[in-house]
Amino acid sequence: DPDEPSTEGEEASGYELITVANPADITTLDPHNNSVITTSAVLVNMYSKLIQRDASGEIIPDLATNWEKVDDVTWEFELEEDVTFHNGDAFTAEDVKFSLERVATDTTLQQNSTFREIDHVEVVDEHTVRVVTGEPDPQLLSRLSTPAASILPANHFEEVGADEFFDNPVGTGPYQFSAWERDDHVELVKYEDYFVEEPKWETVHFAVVPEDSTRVSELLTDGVDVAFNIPTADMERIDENEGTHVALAPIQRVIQLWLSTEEGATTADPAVREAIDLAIDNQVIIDEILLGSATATRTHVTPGNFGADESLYDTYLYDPERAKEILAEAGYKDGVTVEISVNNYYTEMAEVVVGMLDEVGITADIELIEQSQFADRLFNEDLDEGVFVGWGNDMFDGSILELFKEDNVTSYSNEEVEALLDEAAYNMNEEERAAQYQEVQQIFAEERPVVYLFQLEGRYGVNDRIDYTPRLDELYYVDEITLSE
Amino acid sequence: MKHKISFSKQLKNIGSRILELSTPLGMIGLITVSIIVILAIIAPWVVPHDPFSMDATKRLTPPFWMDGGSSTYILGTDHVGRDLLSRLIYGSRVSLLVGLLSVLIAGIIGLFLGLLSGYFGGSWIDQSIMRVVDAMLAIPTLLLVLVAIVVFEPGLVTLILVIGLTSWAQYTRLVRGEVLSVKEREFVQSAKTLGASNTHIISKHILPNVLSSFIVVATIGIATAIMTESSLSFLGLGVQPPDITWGSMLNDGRNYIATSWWIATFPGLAITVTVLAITFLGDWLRDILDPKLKKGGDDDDE
Amino acid sequence: MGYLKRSLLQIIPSLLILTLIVFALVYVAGDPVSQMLPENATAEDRAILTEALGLDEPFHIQYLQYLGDMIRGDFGTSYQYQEPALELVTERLAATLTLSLMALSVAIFISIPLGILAALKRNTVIDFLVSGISVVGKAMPNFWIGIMLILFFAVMFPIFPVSGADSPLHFVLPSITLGVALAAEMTRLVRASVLEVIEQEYVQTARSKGQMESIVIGKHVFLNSLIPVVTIIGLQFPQLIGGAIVVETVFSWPGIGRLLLTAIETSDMAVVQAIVFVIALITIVVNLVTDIIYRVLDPRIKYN
Amino acid sequence: MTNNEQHTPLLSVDHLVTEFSAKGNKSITVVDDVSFTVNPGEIVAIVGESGSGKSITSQSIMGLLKSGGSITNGSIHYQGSNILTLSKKERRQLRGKEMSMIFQEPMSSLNPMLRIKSQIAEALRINQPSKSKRETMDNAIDLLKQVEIPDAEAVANRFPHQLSGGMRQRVMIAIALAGDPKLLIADEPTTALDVTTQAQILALIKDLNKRNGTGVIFITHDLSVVADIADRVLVMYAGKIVESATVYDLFEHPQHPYTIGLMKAMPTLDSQVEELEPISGNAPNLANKPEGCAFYPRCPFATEACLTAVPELRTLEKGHDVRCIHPVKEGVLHEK
Amino acid sequence: MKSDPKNVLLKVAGLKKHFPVQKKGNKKEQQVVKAVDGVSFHVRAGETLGIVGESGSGKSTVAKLIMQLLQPTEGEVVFQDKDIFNQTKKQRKQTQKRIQMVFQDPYASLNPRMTAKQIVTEPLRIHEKMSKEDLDKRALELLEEVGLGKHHLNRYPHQFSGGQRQRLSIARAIALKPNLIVCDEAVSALDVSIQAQILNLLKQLQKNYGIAFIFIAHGLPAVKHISDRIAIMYAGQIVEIADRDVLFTNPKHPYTKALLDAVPPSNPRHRKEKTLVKGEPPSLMSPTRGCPFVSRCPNATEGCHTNAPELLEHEVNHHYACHHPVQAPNNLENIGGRNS
Ligand SMILES: Nc1ncnc2c1ncn2[C@@H]1O[C@H](COP(=O)(O)OP(=O)(O)OP(=O)(O)O)[C@@H](O)[C@H]1O
Ligand SMILES: Nc1ncnc2c1ncn2[C@@H]1O[C@H](COP(=O)(O)OP(=O)(O)OP(=O)(O)O)[C@@H](O)[C@H]1O
Ligand SMILES: [Mg+2]
Ligand SMILES: [Mg+2]
Ligand code: NI
Repeated sequence: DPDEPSTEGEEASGYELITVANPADITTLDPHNNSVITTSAVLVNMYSKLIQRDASGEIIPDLATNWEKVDDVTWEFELEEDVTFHNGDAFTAEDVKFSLERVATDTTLQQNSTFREIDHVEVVDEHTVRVVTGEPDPQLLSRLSTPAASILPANHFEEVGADEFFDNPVGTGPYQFSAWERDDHVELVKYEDYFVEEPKWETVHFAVVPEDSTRVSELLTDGVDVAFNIPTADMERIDENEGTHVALAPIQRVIQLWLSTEEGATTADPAVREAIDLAIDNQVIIDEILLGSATATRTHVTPGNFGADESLYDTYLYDPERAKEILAEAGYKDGVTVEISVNNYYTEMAEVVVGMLDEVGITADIELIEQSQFADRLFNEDLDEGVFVGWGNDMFDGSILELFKEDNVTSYSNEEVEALLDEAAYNMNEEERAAQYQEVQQIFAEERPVVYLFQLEGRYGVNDRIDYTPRLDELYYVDEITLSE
Repeated sequence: MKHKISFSKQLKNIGSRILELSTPLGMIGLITVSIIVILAIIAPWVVPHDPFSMDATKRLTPPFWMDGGSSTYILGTDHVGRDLLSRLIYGSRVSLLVGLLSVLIAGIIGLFLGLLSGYFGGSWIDQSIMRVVDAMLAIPTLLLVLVAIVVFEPGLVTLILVIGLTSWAQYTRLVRGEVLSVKEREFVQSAKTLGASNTHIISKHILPNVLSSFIVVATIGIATAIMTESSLSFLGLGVQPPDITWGSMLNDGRNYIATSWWIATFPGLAITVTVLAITFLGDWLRDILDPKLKKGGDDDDE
Repeated sequence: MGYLKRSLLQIIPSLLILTLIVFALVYVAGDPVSQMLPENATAEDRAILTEALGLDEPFHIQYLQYLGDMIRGDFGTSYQYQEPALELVTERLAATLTLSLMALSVAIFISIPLGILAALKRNTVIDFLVSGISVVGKAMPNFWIGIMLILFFAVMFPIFPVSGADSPLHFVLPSITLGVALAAEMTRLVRASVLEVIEQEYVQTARSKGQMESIVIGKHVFLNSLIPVVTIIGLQFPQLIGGAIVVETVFSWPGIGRLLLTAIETSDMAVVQAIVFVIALITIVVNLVTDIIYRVLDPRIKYN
Repeated sequence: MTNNEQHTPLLSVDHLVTEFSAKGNKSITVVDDVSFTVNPGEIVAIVGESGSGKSITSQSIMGLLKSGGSITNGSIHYQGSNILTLSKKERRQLRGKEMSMIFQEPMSSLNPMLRIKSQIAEALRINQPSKSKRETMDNAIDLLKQVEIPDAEAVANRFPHQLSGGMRQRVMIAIALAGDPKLLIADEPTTALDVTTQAQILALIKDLNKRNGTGVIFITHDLSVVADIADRVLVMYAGKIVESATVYDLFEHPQHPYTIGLMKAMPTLDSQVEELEPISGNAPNLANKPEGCAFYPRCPFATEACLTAVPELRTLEKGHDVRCIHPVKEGVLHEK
Repeated sequence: MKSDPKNVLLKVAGLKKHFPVQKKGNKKEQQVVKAVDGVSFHVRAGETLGIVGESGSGKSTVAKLIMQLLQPTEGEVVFQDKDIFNQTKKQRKQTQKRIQMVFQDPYASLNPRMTAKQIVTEPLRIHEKMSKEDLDKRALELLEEVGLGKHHLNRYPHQFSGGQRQRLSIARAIALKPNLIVCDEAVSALDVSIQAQILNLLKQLQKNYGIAFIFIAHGLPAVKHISDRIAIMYAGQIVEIADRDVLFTNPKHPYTKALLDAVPPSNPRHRKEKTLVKGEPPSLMSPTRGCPFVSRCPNATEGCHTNAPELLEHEVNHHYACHHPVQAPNNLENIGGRNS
């Protein structure tokens, strides 16, 4: 197995090796061609971006020390000096231009669509670049702070070509690539010349343990330091076990129930939608199924995201009696039947929701949809009137609300919302823009094209020897992990 | 009228054969399978609770004999508070259905092609059937089912069809082999000398003589199908809720094995016991269906 | 060698049929485009990608294209990994084959002594026990066995590591898990086969020479009862690999089964096709090899 | 008798009873109170219908009963000592060296996986473990030559399936001779063979018997083979010996109705009869044998008494025993 | 008699059956087993022709050819003046009705899953449309004809003894009142006491219905007992064919002579020194140009190796194929008498 850091002669510091167990392997080492969060979670340790988010979602410097808006379509970034890639190449503005233009122009890259707004990148001088977008793009900073905006060494990359480069990739991050044993683990080692400070850990392992119970077993037997996505059932066991504990933190995923407003759908009747909202006891699901590891919400734009309406956060509506009344008033004497497509990843929660709906006289027929089929079915509009999903928001932006713009899944149409979203999309005035999104959230809460249930928390099993505070973006910045006293 | 008498006599013969050839294991198999089948049929009338109704506040109740157990939920409840016993009983329905129907599909295809292939052994018909069989047998059933399930979306009907349509090859091979050997037996030759047609020979002479080994293997096939379903459930591709199968129950409980063992253990036991019982039954059927194995001898003239 | 040539010739149509089955399935499965794009991609984004991947051609063109590529050794590119699918498969093949072979060894190691024992002690308590255990072994879902083994032998009594494929110790639990069913099947077979051989007249002949019973069993009974056992290994091999899909998941084993599941989850069909094809090819080769072993073992075939 | 008193017989079987226990059922007596002796240099034939217990008798002597079978009564003395009291190992050491056996089916009595030479060598090595490999091989080929196998060297290198039935039976005899046994049991060694081959094998066994003085128990259901080879004959019916006599005595003065029946039923080359006289009915099922005389249902001479009385084996004249209440007097055969 | 064409029921002329086989080694050439290699004979209505020969000499193959279970390589089989291999499907069915067969193995020749009634009425169901009542009646008649009774009707083959099964086979064979029954080793597997029952039954049936038999067997005594004429087969050919008594008293072919010599005596008093044929029958795959018996023949000369003798009618009704026939008549002792 991997080269255990040699501790001969020295006292073992404890920082020799940290192992993080994920349910899935990384899919690629190419940050521009990846849309899987577990992959990004690993890659952020190897590559840097111009800017990044801190644990709470604030944008902070990374390779860029300063940035400012030149005009509505131009941003200027001042770059860090004396930065070297893991192979020794110096980091310059050319690398930024190369990297951002690669992802913005190569249509075969999975992240191309996110960066298509970028028209070109101008090298002002060796340590200054300008990013120019086609249209005014208020989300540009969000885009540039995602792992997909990672900076690669232009010269080296062009010299060896993509295939060879990703066999042995280099970045400017705190850890450098060492080995990738497919479906087993990725190994990173400390990059001594990291431009911020010397990284703490000698070696980092991202192990792949797909089976939940096995991952927990690994944690319990000290096989791993951090086990991501542990089953709620095991939380108590991990906490009670000597030497391990559970760390929880909100993540960007909100469980929600889309309700079609298309003519003919049962849920087209606002009364039904309201009844559904009122019938669901969010807290019971949170407490019983998730053992508290979630926060009730009535909006998708949760705190830490641009344009969040905090009044709709950490709250929910539950009034089964009123739900029954509403249905009765609306004339549903024999009850209502709603068909719901469920992303099978959330089967357990959906089953409980079905039970709750049943209480108020709404019969829910659920159809489970395999995770891999879900996106396909969604795009082919081959889903039932109700759709039970968990939806992320990797831009940390209110623009996620555009899901319900124009021809959307729920056929929801509201001119006001349309107008607000259209404006916000290109509005470079942050305050105004935030207000626009907040207004949309209020309208949604009223009209319910979607019933938001709760924001999930990431569940991490952690070995007591380390201190680990999970992040909102579910990424592991390994250097944030320290040995506990 | 005469044949009616002989028919009832035959029935009686079968009855007495069953008793005569009873072995402890065979009886255990027969009785267990009967109980399961009966339970499956009368499930709606005997379940103590609605197997679908959940009560999140009652979740993870242990079986009645344990601390915190309750006599209302004899085997406890699952992770969303549904009665395990009721689900177990209901689960037998779909599990058996999957087993029976998929084997029925596979069996009919397999038997038909096997008879064809064996009877016309060596001909192009045989050759082409066998090449397809080789192709089918070269891929692990589970893999084939897996790919197919993903293509056609998981669900009860898909599952039955897919298991059925991917597992016929083994029956074809078995039947073909049997046919090839039965075909050479002298009684088939003698039927040929009588001028019997191919259909007559296949239906009257070959089929009855390959049927017993076929039935035995098909019985085991039911058990295999139940196991395949549970493996698929484990991989999240089995029968989808609200349909209940033992496999899906087992899968529901797999994250609770360390904390609430009963959720996965009872369906696991149910699968094991059923598969065992079916295996016993199959072994025993082999004996029952063999007219030669008959105890005692009334060989002599009465 | 006429036999070998004939067998090899028979493989070709089977493989063709196989590619057709797999390709048809994958074709029906639809395109992977939606998987490849981020959540907030638009229809336009999809169209661009579809064309880029050449997924807009009709079925037969795509199939012929696929066949042609395959003959050239190109099984397509995994969109997930951006690598040749075949390479991905062969990379992981070793892990799965090692696991399967270990499981096979476990099965052989368990079944042969037990099967012989049961046959020699026919109708005794030992026979009943062995047969009982083997039937139960076959009737338990293997993932269940795996999870239980981890719970007992890695967590409660930390004798073996939980998962992974790093040291020889890591092999123990997974190969037992995977081997149990085969061991059960083979035990039954060995028992039946020994029972059959032991009734043969040539065994009596050996005894009538005054040969020691242990040698009679070892030399005359065992060798002859091995033949059906060899054939069953060939037949059971695909099921072993099938079982590996599940076992690899339980034990985080970096093999083909895991790759397949990921590929299926992400509709990475090039990889699925490559896996099915490679497994089928291996199965066919294994069958050929067992057939040859069988022919070598049995002089009745060899010298006729 | 005079001869017998001087030497103890080679083999003496007394009141042998062998039973088979079938699962759950009461056990069936397959060999029932069988007594006979074999002297050195003597060929004793056992005849009887299929299922009459001939093979089980021989397996009892060899100690090779299959599972389920056991000797429940009687004794078997070999050269004066009761071999039933020997340990398993001592019993095994008798086999091959003192007594050996040839089986009915030449097709299945050789191990299909081993070359002829190694099967013969195996028998040789058990008896002379000290010999070198070369010597053993040479001996094996000598043995093959002894049983008149042409081209012995080549045949030694073949596998059983490459030989014809007659050759295999010769190989079996060679194996049986490897230990120079004093007693050879041949269980229907020629039944599966052609007449011409049968004649060759019979000649070979006779020759052996003459040359080496080997005592032979020859089991058959063919009376003419008996006529050709035997010194003494035991007729078995339903597990019991019903008649025992010298071969001449038996053919000239058969006493038991069953023996007579067999003779009349047998077509011969020298007879000119239009119709054979078969024995009516079928052999009894051993699991529910009739009370009284087992042959009663098929016997043309049966009386009331036969229905209940179990006949004893009686000595009618010197060396001629019959198990019948009213044995056929001399001349009956002609009268009928 | 022989020249009376009306009396000839079955005529076999120049019949050959060569089985192609794969031989190991890289030789491309097609190997054949000449199982039957130029066999001619005839059977008259109501008579019994015995065929005797060593194992593998082609007896069963001849039987199968006559039963149309095999297609001949060459030659013809004429039954009631029609070449049976050259007929329409309808005619074929007619022929099949007229020729029946009884097989050797009473355990294998009956379908274990049919009752006695079903077995004996199967030919009737195939060839004749009969009412159920008639079928039942006929089944009983047939069983009684072969010495079985009403209580046997609903039994399965395994509930019968070997002899009884052979009776069932015979009952099935006579169901359609055939003109010819081919018995391939029909009594070889039976005990003597039972064998006699079956032989008597066959004779009885022949007497009652005038059925002709082809009686194939190893055992010379049984063949002698039942046959009118006897053909001796060796290595796929008939080497001698004659009336029964002629054959036994005056065998001409050295193989016939050897065969007769090899038969064990019926009484120990008749033990004699035998002239044993040495060696094994020749391989059917590498036939010599000469006489098939040459390798084992005591009389063989140079000519026998190169020149195959033809089967010719050397004496009236006595055909044999030999250049050096046996001279002295066979001096069997006690011909005509039993052990008196
Ligand atoms: N293993 C066994 N279990 C039960 N019964 C047996 C067993 N072996 C033989 N028998 C019975 O013992 C009786 C005698 O068998 P045996 O083999 O001695 O007959 P045989 O005289 O040698 O007959 P054959 O001429 O057919 O060889 C038969 O009725 C048979 O059914
Ligand atoms: N289908 C076949 N393919 C190849 N060879 C065959 C086939 N059938 C028979 N033979 C061969 O033809 C020869 C004659 O066989 P046949 O069965 O006619 O002999 P037989 O005289 O009936 O022998 P037996 O007395 O043993 O029944 C044998 O050498 C046999 O091996
Ligand atoms: Mg015997
Ligand atoms: Mg034959
Ligand atoms: Ni009726």
